[in-house]
Amino acid sequence: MSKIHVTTTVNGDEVEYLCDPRETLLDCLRDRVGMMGVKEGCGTGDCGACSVTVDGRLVCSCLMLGAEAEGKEIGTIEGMADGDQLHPLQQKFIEHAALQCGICTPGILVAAEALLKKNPDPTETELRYWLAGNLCRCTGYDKIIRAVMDAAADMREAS
Amino acid sequence: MASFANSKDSAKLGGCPDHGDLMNYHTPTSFSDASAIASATSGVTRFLAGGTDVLVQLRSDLVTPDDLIDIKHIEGVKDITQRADGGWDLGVAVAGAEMTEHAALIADWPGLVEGMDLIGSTQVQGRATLVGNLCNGSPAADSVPGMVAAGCTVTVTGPDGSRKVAVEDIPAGPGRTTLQKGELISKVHIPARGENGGDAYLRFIPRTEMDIAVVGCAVNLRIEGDIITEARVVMGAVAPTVVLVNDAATAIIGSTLDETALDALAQAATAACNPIDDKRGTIEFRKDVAGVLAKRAAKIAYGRAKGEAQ
Amino acid sequence: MALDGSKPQFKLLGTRPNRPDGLDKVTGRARYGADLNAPGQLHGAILRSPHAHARIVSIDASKALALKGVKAVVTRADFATGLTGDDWNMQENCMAGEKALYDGHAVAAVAATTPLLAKDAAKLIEVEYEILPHVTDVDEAMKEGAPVIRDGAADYSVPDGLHPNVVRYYENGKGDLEAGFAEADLIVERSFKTEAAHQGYIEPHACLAQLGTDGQGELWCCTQGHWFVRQMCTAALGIETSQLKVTPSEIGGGFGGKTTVFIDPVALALSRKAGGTPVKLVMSRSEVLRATGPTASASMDIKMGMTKDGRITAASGVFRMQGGAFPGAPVDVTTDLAFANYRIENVHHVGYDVMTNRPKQAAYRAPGAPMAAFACESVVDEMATKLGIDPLDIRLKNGVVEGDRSTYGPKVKKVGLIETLEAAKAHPNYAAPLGPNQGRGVASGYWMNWGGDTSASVAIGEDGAVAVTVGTPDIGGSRASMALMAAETFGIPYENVRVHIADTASLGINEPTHGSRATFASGLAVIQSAKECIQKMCVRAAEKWDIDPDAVTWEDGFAKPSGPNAGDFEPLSIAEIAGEMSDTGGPIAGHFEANPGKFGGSFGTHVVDVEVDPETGRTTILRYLVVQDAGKAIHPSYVEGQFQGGAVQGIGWALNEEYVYGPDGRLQNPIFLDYRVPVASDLPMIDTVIVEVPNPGHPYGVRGVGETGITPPLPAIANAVAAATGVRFTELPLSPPKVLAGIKAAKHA
Amino acid sequence: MPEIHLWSGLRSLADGKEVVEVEGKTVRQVLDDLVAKHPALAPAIAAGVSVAVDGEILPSNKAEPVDEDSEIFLLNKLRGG
Repeated sequence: MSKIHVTTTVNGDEVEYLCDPRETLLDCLRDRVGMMGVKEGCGTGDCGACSVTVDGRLVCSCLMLGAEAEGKEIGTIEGMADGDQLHPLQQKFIEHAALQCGICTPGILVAAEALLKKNPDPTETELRYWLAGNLCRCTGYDKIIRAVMDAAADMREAS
Repeated sequence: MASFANSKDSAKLGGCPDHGDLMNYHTPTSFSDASAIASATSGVTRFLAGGTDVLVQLRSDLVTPDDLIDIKHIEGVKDITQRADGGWDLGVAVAGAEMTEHAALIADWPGLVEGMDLIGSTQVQGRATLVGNLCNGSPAADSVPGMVAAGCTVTVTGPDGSRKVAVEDIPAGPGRTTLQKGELISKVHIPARGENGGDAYLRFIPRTEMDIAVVGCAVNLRIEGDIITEARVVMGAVAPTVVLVNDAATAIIGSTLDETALDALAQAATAACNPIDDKRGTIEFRKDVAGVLAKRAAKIAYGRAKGEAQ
Repeated sequence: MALDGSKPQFKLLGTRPNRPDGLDKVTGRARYGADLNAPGQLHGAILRSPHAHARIVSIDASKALALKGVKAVVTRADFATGLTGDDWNMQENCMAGEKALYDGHAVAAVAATTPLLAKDAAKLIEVEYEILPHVTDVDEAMKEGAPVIRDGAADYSVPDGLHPNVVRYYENGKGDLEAGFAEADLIVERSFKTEAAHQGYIEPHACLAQLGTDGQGELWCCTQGHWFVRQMCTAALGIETSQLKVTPSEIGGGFGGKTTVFIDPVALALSRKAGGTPVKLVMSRSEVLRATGPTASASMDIKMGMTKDGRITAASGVFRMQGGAFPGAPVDVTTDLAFANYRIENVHHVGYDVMTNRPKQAAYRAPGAPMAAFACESVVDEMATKLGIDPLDIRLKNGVVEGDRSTYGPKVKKVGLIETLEAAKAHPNYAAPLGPNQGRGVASGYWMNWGGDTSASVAIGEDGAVAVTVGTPDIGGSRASMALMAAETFGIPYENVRVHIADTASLGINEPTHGSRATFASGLAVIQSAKECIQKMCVRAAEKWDIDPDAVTWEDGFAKPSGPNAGDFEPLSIAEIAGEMSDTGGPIAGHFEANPGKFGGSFGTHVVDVEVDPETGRTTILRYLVVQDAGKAIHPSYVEGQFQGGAVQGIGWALNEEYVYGPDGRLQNPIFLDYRVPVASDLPMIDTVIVEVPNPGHPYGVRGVGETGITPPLPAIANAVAAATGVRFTELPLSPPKVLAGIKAAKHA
Repeated sequence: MPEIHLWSGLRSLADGKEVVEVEGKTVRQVLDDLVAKHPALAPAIAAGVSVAVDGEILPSNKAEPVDEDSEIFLLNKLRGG
């Protein structure tokens, strides 16, 4: 059976894999690259648990083929912290108890980081709409929203 | 042109001892190549731009194409360019997020852009395209009423060359288009906005985000003074395809969008509905809300035409 | 055990330290059900019935098995025979036998070398069905002539003359209904319906299973309770419990839906058939929605009577609960808790457990309680409105307090309903001004909580650090509360405690993290185990000092002489005692095994403001307040999290979530696009007030808090919509088409 | 003697009685005595019941003590999520 050879960059590191044309980027990141922090909640782009960035753009990795990653720059939750230094969003999520089961957390962190890069000072409403594609069934979103707003404020102060 | 064949023979389920479902993935670098691949295959073909529908269908086992043709390697598919006449040409792989980040495009066609922007999540916006939304053939496609109301056309490239087609002539019914075998859309053309015009798109969904439109309505109009001189009203999700409702336009042309005109607009919008009862809404509900949305969208478009901040 | 009155001031309980597993969960390192792979593993896929009700005439897997890389196919024939009762129901639900009983029912499974190959192979399994008539609505299923799901499924409780689809009957009451209604100045009688809602956990079921032909196996899976998984899997496969070791992964939500099994026995059967090769099996979202969960749907009739001054004189209810193709709808909870908020002399309730061609219902957060609350609290609200009495006042007047006789029988113990009502009344949300098309709704709810089989151990390390081992998976931060309770008991820093979730081979049996029991029961077990350690450390100190062990006390992490008479010795720290333990008698550990009662129920009161668009029927939540009794909030952030999460699940159930079946009996909305759980932009912040009426049955006063929160939202929102529109809605969800139709009908009336 | 209160659905299996006086010092003993006095209740008890002794629900521990004047309620077996 012939597979497609893909060379791509994941969290700054070049990786290569062979994939079936039907495999999604999500499948490839998990099964071929070992990025298990990227979660599958639905496989249909409705839950956001598999959120990653591709060339800086936030996408659902379940809605992109692994073959399409050729030559791209992929960012996942595994690349969010700077070595042993957590990203402020990660730190605030822990402090605010913004996660219960934690399965949606990687996707929400990646999505929130993408927002703050684009808009460092979002309103609560902007944040809620930005995150509308990231389902969380545990928290009712309250503490997630608070954690992101708090992280954003800290990041603005630090910059 | 690169082509990756997963297997050569035509055996789908059961015929191949090595594997079951197979799919060939192609990455042509020109529309004519893409058309040639699609023309040559005898099986199910899908074009891959944003993939937000194609991959869902693949995942849900609804459609596993024999040939999947990724058109993002073709030059220019990500370009947004303004023509000399003031109109816009959009590449077929321009994602929603790229449109909503384009201030000049939004300034001209806020309704068209907001229709696109309403599709799916932020993540989906990073991939989804106007053309994908159009060719998916859903009567509830959020970007299509806005395109039709604006009077958009598309270039269709096929085995016999290219032709321009009005957007409203593409959908043929739920999940179907008028595109022939080997044909694909290669460019979207948005008319010049011109003076004193405004457009708007509203949809009704049960939640605030993430749903398929239960009813959608786009209004595009032009005024002279306070009087509406031109209008196009388009309804989505209320019939097998989006509907350009001439009676609704007639109801407001010549008016200042007063209460009488708005009521006539609502009536015409409701009358144009031929909806179904389904998990997303009832016939009665869709008809009622069609009128409500038509009024609300018309008011926004009118405000925009007058230059009021919206 | 009594409330520990000697410790009025807590040093750590009530603080908000970072959870111990936080770092793993924000960096993507935490391993959930689908995150483990075994060398050489196979991948499983399940073929599911496309029919709501069909006899399985034949299954031919030869084409699937002919594919290179396909290693095993299993059908029901590969499972144990002769099961009865709940075991049979569970097995039949995991793999259909003679009939497919609902759309999505598993009929065969395959293991192959890749996930795609397994999926492709499953499609090649040919099943011949004889399609049978089906029924998916509870009221239809009870009617004469309705298709019979399974004859002989009814138990002893069902009176003669009912349809065979009625499989359990429950009737409870007291007093004199007739006299009670005669005393009433106002009687309201209404019928209500709720649709099934899915737990909606974001992590689909997943497992990695290995079972050799020697009958020894291992299973890694996401579950709320791995001993339950072990019991069910071994029963389904006909092996002894001790032969299977189950290790729980981190769990991506459960809400009751992961207290049972769906795929785990199938993966084990595939592994066994494939000669013991590990098999990984992961559900897709549509499989989750079609074939797991959801909660029961309900059809209910309520009649209540009230005097002019707002005293409830009588209440009766009939509850018809649809639990899918198997017995088990929570008819008992629904009936018993329906009127449990109130002191009512004359009560009668009847419940029916009804089978239909739908997936087997699974527990969902306070299973059974929200439906009853919707019906009962809607009627109470309507009566309050008609009598012009404030809805909180009417609850203050009738709400149960300690010593009252409950509507379901026993006397009420110490509870905090009144305290929640008073706190709600004092909250600024209750006085916030309302605009046009806006309305405020109030409702209270109850969950009696749970103890259950519990086993834990606490061990002291050589350096005095503490390892806590519990058997209840951490779904929402329970490691943090366990560590807090252990640290509080020892008097040591929170950071010196590490909490582990043990596999099934490492502790006595544990019930799942369900019934709002983990913080109560595992917490109790941790405290008692820690106290056993302390007692042993005091003995070690006494021996060292050569004094009576009774003359040693434990304070803030140190053994000390209990007073001047005990002798003058330097206190010994936990680290000092631990450092010498090998020479003073060996390891120091404590453990606990029991099935504790006295779990102390939790009441909650919710206040919600909504705005309803009169032209489209869409409801927007403007403000939401949860007030609930936590007994003692060990880690307040996670208590608030439970309140908020429960409320938002209730909001979803009230407004947009529902199972939609077509005329063909197939589920029409098996993806998150159309199974509409609330998204971030649908909601405001969820305000919370933690009320603390300590539970006398727990040393630190803990009451479980997980479930009560989903009980009040259904009626609170319906009551708010009634206030905003003037229309009383009696069917959930309050989807826009329904609400708009109601508004229009009221206009024309 | 301790008294066991039966839910309405059980009363037909106990000669219509709502309350049955029983002997015993533990939950197990009083349940055994209840079934001895009213054998028709056997399947119901075997199917599993929750027992509330003096207002306290005891999930399943049959060794729990019962006093001479205890008020005992049988409840359908409860289960959480």
